[in-house]
Amino acid sequence: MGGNHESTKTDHPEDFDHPEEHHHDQGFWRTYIFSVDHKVIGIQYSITALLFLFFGFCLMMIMRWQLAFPEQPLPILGALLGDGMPGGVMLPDFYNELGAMHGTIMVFLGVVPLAVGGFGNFVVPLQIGAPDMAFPRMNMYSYHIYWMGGLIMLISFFLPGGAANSGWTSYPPLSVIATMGQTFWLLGMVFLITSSLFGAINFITTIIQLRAPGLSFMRLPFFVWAQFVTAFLLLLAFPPLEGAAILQLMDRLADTSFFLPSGLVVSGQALELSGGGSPILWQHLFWFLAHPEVYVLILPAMGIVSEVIANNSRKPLWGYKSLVYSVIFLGFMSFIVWAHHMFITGMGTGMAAFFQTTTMIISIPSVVILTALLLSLWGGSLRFNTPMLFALAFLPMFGIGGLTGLPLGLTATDIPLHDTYYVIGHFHYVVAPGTIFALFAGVYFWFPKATGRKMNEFLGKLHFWPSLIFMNGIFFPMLIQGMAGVSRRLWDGGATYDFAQNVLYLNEVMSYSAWGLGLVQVFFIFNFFWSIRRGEKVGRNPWESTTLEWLAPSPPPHGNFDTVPEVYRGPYEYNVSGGDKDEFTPQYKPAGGGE
Amino acid sequence: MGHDMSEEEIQKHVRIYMFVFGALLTLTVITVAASYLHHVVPMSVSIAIALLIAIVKGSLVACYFMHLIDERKMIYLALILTAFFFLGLLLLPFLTNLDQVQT
Amino acid sequence: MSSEIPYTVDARPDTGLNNVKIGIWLFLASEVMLFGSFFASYILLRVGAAPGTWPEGASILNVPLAFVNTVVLITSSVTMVMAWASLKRKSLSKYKLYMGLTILCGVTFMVIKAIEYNSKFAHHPPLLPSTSTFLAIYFTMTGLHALHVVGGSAVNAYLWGPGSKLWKSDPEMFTNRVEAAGLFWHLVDLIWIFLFPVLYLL
Amino acid sequence: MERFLGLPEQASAHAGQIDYMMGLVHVLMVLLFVGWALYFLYVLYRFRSSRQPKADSTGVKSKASSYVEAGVALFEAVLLIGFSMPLWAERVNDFPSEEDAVVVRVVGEQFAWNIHYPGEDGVFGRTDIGLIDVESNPLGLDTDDPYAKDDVVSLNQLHLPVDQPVLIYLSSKDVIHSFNLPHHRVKQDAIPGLSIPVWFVPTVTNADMAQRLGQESFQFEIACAQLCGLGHYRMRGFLTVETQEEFEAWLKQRAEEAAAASSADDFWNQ
Ligand code: HEA
Ligand code: HEA
Ligand code: CUA
Ligand SMILES: [Cu+2]
Repeated sequence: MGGNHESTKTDHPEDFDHPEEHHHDQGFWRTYIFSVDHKVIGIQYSITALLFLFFGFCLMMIMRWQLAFPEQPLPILGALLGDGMPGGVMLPDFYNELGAMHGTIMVFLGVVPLAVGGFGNFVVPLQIGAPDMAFPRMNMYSYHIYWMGGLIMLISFFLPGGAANSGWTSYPPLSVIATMGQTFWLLGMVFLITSSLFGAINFITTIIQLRAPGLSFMRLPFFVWAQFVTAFLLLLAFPPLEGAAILQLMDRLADTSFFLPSGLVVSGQALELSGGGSPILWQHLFWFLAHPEVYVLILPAMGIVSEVIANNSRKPLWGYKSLVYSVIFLGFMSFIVWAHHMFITGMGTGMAAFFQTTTMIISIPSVVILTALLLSLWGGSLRFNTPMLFALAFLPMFGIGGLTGLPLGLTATDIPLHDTYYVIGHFHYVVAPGTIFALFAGVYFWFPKATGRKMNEFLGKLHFWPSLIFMNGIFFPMLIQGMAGVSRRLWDGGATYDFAQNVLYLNEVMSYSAWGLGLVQVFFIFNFFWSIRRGEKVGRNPWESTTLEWLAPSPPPHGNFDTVPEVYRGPYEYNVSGGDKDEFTPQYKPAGGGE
Repeated sequence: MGHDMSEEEIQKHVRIYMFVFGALLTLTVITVAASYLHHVVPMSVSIAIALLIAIVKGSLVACYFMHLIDERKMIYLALILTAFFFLGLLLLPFLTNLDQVQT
Repeated sequence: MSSEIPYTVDARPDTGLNNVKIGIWLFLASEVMLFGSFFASYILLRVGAAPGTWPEGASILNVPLAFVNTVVLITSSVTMVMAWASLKRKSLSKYKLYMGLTILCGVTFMVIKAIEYNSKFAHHPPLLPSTSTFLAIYFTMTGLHALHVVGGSAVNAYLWGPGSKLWKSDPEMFTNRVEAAGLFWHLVDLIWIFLFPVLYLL
Repeated sequence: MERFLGLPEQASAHAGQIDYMMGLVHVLMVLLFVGWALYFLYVLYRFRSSRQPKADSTGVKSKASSYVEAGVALFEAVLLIGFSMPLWAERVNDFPSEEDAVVVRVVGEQFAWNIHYPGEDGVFGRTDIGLIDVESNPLGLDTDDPYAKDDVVSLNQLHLPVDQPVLIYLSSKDVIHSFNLPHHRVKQDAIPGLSIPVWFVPTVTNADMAQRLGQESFQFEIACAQLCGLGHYRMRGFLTVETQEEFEAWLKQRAEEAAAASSADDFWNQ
């Protein structure tokens, strides 16, 4: 126990220990694998999650072949994929496996771990001026539980009968009578949920307890606020899904019938069951989690975008307070809209009225947040570097995604749109060119902090522009197909149906766009690895930013800061004083203390 | 709980614990006894009695054993939030059952 | 160590809390939501059951045993809080006594639980989770609760045995740990207080 | 508007209302998007750093954005209260009485739609899962039940008379399916253990629709909208909307076919 409580309170931080001097060699395993340092854990999370994202995307690229050219053998790769693709032609069951696993991997193994585990871990302690997370050991466990959950999901592909194939929503009874892959899916989910719970406890405690002196809640960077609210969503929404997963495991392994009604007949064979369960119960428990979950996907992204926009427009965020209140309100409301995914299950007027009203209400804070970000640009001095491009593109893309949520949220218009590609288009606009773009922005933005080097700008732009075009090439046609009534999760992309014929040509457009998107990720992957060694070397604050993480050395050592930082002002004081040169006042600059 | 407590304070606490212990035992006995009543009173009444007693017992544990009776604001805030969503969760089955489309 | 984390033991002045205290309460909040989902399922299944098919708990389950178990668990909660109070009085030996009793209660609870389960399995015809939805929810909820008892007892045993060495070097941190373990243990008790009437009596 | 949005042709009484509302929502969406997009592009051009080397940190003072937000909220309220809620209430409350409507039971299974008409007596015969036979009796209809004698059962072929309310009782034998009639703006999950009523009024016959589209022939389709297993993509049924006479003729023909089939069965069973 060093007397560090003392030093955190002191006004003379000089006598705080210098981390470098204490840096003893901990060996490879302790430094890189079983590290308790939040930065190492953050990077572990990020890399693992990026790999999963890429893997999830590859699954989809294979599926898109079948969607564009139903029943034609997939060249080259087809032969390697084994049982699911005899002669290179994808079987419907295999398609369903890939679809379910794409959704699961993207959401639970890709975006959440990257946005929360990766960026949250790496950036939050730095931004609040803390030496580490509140519970470093638990932090390490949550990473290791995460990859184990991921491994269980991956292993399930090799089981007899393959991976889970009942969609990422796993609706029973289908999921209960499904192959063993579903059991692994449920087990994997229990791991992932546990990991997220540990993470959430850690984040909340860290943000409440470890803020640097002077860093009041209303001086927190918006990213920290977003992570704070996200952590509460994870903490309180995930346990019911854990409960539901346990119940479904019981149904599968102990022959209970929580989700199975009496009188089920599968392929002409009456099932031997006690019956008396309810399939709707699963849907309620699932969406009680999964709606907050979709805000878990978007809030950190909004946080990243806010940081990047404030920094690169060189002016304070417009309406910081309204942003904070909106994000809190959004988090709160997200718990009471869940049943808008279930309008078509036979819902009476009362419940439908309640849930569509809450859904409309929840769209208002999103509009407020987006408006604040858009207005922040006015009067700025916009620097169009790569992170900024991705952050800017986020705005209209999230706009399309969010706006298409409105007709889905109103029961009457949801009737023709539910479970069509319109829904797929809606949420991919928010998660792919929305969240994924924000995450890319974050990678480009904080890469210098993590490595001490910048990523290449030219390659960055080469990555950005085609990505933007291809993203729209994939997802806009989905809205058109959905309007025409094409259902989702169709192995042949709708070819069976007459009414779908005149929008079928779009399947090819989407598939080529998806492969194009895959191709241009090469620029990113190359840039990423090349820049680790060869990128332009930078100092502590390459983006001339105001928040605390840029006070630490790049990369920050164990313990982060040379001295405990003190905070004197709000997070975004760019160009608040006069003069005609661009200037900024970091949070750690004492009042009156000039350059 | 602040970390420096005088001997008297602790004594006082211990007395409270013993009192709560007695109350919990008594209430448990009452619940079981009352459950035999349900042949006399309607089911809904006996459910209400049982849950009411359980809530009282739960509150005793939470307030005194878990010291919620004097905790910090931050903890209260977190718990109020939880309680709210917990109630939402309990409402869910009623929502489902009462509002299913029927002719 | 340079990267010592603040407020692991002492309270942060403006929140008045140390990290462990916040952490454990957040964890308890998530536990409440976990069991909340089971209670919600219970209600839904019960309300939705075809009339007359939902059995009365007492007609299948053993109320006297469960009653004894309730008393055992309540007692353990008292001994737990007494263990913590003993540390406040700076008496490790008293602490060991009370903590030992708590663990004993936990084990007793599990033994009784095992007897209960066994009699269900040994019943003719066996009463299994797959027998009826009532039994399914009974086994799932009590099973998960039992896992919590086992987990809590394991932590308690650690704090009673090897973990108590910390008392010498850092009594305050040790007291905090015992308090956190206590909070968890009380929650386990609290959950049982609701499980007992809901499953056995109604 | 439905043309513009690319919705399928309308073929039921309420389709127009839903499409009208769909149009309204999309007008709001397009207005918002285009408005903000114009602002956005202008800002990107006007405030690029080469043109504006030092940012002006004052920020926007105008209240316009608050009015826009309030406008959005108001518009949403109108959509909710003026359109969505009444439309929904009509769909789930105002069921036609069984006397006035054509009553049909539709039972989903992996991967087909079983259609069950009550026949002349208007009462569905008893079904029992014990009697189910995949080939000959997919619904498990109890042929000893007097009400069952005149029942008509068909697979994937739903016939309905035009301009008459239809009341469908929807359920499922195995997993969740979703009964989707894209042209009629009807979609309802078929959930095992529940029997969920759906109603609508088909207003266009197959022949009329063929004419409207300038095609030789036209067939309405029943699509399954909920993932139900490996055959989800091909769980396609057919809806034929026809005149009352054609409908009755079809029912009769089906009944005769069924009788013939069952007597053939009897023959083999002897
Ligand atoms: C990050 C994820 C995310 C986000 C943020 C949202 C946001 C919203 N979602 Fe979405 N949703 C999903 C992910 C998300 N959703 C997923 C994954 C599904 C499908 C799950 C499945 O079935 O598999 C889904 C499905 C879904 C449904 C169910 C559809 C169905 O199955 O029938 C509904 C219905 O109400 C809905 C509504 C909404 C609404 C009203 C919002 C609102 O919060 C949106 C509010 C935002 C706005 C209103 C935008 C404001 C725009 C502007 C101010 C203009 C800006 C313009 C420029 C910059 C040019 N969503
Ligand atoms: C976060 C969520 C998320 C994300 C990001 C995506 C991204 C994409 N999704 Fe998916 N999708 C879902 C969640 C997501 N999806 C869900 C939940 C479903 C429903 C599943 C179900 O029906 O149950 C679905 C379904 C779904 C379908 C419908 C299938 C069907 O109904 O049958 C389609 C069809 O095209 C599709 C396509 C795509 C494409 C082309 C992308 C692309 O945008 C992907 C882009 C990805 C990248 C650009 C990753 C890049 C990463 C790297 C380059 C890493 C580099 C690595 C290192 C440096 C180490 N998705
Ligand atoms: Cu039946 Cu999809
Ligand atoms: Cu939602």
